[in-house]
Amino acid sequence: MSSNATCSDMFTLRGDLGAPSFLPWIARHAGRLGIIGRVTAASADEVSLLVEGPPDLVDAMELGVSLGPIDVWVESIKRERLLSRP
Amino acid sequence: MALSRDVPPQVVIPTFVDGRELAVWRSQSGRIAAWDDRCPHRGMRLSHGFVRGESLSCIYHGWSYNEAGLCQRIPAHPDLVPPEAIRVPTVAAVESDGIIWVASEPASQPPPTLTGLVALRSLTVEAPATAIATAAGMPIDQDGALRPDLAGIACVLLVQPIPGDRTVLHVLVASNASPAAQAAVSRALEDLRRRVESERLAA
Amino acid sequence: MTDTPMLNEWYPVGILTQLTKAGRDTLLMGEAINVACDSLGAPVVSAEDGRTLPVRARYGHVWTSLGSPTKELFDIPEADQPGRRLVDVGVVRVKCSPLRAVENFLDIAHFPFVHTDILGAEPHTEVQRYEVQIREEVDEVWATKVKFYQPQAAKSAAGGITTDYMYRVPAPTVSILYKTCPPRPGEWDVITLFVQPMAEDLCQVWPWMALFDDQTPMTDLIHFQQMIFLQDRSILENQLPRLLPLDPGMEIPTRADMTSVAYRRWLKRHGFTYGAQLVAA
Amino acid sequence: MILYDYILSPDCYKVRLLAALTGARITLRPVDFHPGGEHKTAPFLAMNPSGTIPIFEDDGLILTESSAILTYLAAKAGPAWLGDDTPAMRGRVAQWLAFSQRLSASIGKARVHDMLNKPADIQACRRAGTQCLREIEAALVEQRLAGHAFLAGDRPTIADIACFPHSMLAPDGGISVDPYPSIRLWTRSIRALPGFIEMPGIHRLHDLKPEPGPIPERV
Repeated sequence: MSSNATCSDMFTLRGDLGAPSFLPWIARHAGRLGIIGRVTAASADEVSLLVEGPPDLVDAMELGVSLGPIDVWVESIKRERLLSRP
Repeated sequence: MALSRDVPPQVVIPTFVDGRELAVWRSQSGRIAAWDDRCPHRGMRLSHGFVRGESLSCIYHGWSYNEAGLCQRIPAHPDLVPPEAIRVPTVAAVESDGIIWVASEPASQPPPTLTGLVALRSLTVEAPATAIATAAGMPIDQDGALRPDLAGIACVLLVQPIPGDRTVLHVLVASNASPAAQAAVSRALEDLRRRVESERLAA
Repeated sequence: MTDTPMLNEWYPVGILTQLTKAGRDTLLMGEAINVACDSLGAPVVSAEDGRTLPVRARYGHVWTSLGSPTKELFDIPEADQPGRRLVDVGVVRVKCSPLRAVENFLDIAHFPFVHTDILGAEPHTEVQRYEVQIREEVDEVWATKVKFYQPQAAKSAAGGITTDYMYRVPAPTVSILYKTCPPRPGEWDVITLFVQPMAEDLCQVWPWMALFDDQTPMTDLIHFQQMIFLQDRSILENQLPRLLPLDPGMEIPTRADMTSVAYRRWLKRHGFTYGAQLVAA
Repeated sequence: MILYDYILSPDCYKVRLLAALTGARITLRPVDFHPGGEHKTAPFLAMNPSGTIPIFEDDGLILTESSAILTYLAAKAGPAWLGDDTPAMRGRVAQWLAFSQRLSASIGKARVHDMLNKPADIQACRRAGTQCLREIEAALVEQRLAGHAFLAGDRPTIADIACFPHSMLAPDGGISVDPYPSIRLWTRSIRALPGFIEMPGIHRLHDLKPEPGPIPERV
């Protein structure tokens, strides 16, 4: 794996996601990882999230989001690779 | 908050500024840095870490950070170049006249000048600064210092309050004091501490 | 804080072979209890207010609960497998959250730095991708296909080897490690961490093992495991915050922390929050 | 030379450490101190009626006090560790060997209380332990003024080995070592000695090893 590799993944989160804390939390966590994490659609039980960055950090984003803030329960995350740059 | 001589290259120490826990360390080339004493990965105290070259590494998983606090290496993911976003919050640290000073807020003025003095030792007293000032029979001056004569030598005691109603005294003595005179000051400090602490126990 | 889901769980509170009639006073989730045996040697656990608590005698230890357990004590089938040596490692008290003690046990990335030249060594620090799941049918956290380079996996090993691990969390303060078993390819050595929560930030750890090893004297086995655990103790007592954060907003978990994150998710789902911190701080 | 040894005992570790530093070959016999209490069983009491470890055996000689074992082992395997033979040095080394008993009785006791649930007056142990650390710190300040990095002089001796383990393990018994900058530098000097070995709770200095490069060849 080259150190400059990046990828763009679409995360589809399902669960109990309606708490207002969640979307700012996502933005903050992406910021802490230095990657792009843009919410493209959000409802109380589904959030779509475009994540772009080095693959290891995209993995880290998935892990962080799977736990999330205490008033949110993420039941599942579906990941779809949109783009992969070596 | 510490004597330069007590933080030689590759040493990291824990301390406090305004109640905030800090790790202060010196790189191999001699640079001083002061950070939050907590690894952003899983919260381990960085003051338990180790210094290699110009980086401080956490003892738990070896995440290492350069002198600006930016993460350089995550050993579990050796191929990953850590983003600049992964960093340890830092505070300003400067060194002058053998003393390391830190400021959690941007300092409004430079540290006081302490020329003609040499750093002797730091010691922790289980009492607030006011109790020490009372025992020394003088107020703390605008530099945050007590200036008593101990064992017949003019001394400067820089006062660092730390949590738990404790105080660290960073002690300087006249630079022409002989090693024997400095040892006598060190013993006089032990005596001062005993007096302050026993008065507190009695009260 | 009363934490009903965790009150109803089983906890280790003593070694079966070391019970006395006078008993030993200890703490379980802040409540004073006494762990003793009756005239026939059967374990008896009583609370301060005089009530007798449910007990189980299993895996070398006495297990009890302050509440009404809805589940039987978890199963370790290997415990009854012929040929295994069962090792009571002894108790170690740690000033940390009981949940942090379990989480640390699930972590391999610290081996090169905390268990240097034993369980890991630089430059072999990479954590390969592994699999983590919550097994719904048994309601347990499992991490499988975990591999890590070990410099001294066995006394006979001349050089390092890559060791296979599996981790299992069957109860909020219990972790079971399955590890490649050098004398018996195809079998797994079982090394457990049974944790007694005394307070939210204080626990007692009772490691226990079921090994295929006819060679090593029992005391060496005990010392090895005590050595490993005591290398971890200074880490556990110096993590901030003291309680285990269930919101990772002040941490940066990476793929190497998958088991930790799965464990925290599982705790969150069940409301197992004794020793946990609910918000990021 | 046989050492009846417990991996978590600082007093046993002193002997292992000196053996490692001097290159002496000793045979370790692990004792099930905890949880088994083997040191209190008849065969061990026959060797050491006081029921403590370490026990050291060499050619019919049995020694049971760690300071005595250090003295014997140094005399046999590394006389430089006894210090030079001036009366002052001999006195200083003996002083710290005796002092180390106070560390065992305070910090050592606090540690087994907090770690292994052994009974103790924990507040009294912690107070006495803090007092011991303050005395070591003050002594090291004066040693530094004389240009010496070690307790008894300008080179390490068994005085350092006798006082080093408990000084590092004090946090195990709830006694902070943060307030002692001279102790910090002194323990670093010991950990940097060639041949140094660690014990649980005393980590090696990872900073002595350079940052590793990539793994040369991957299998």
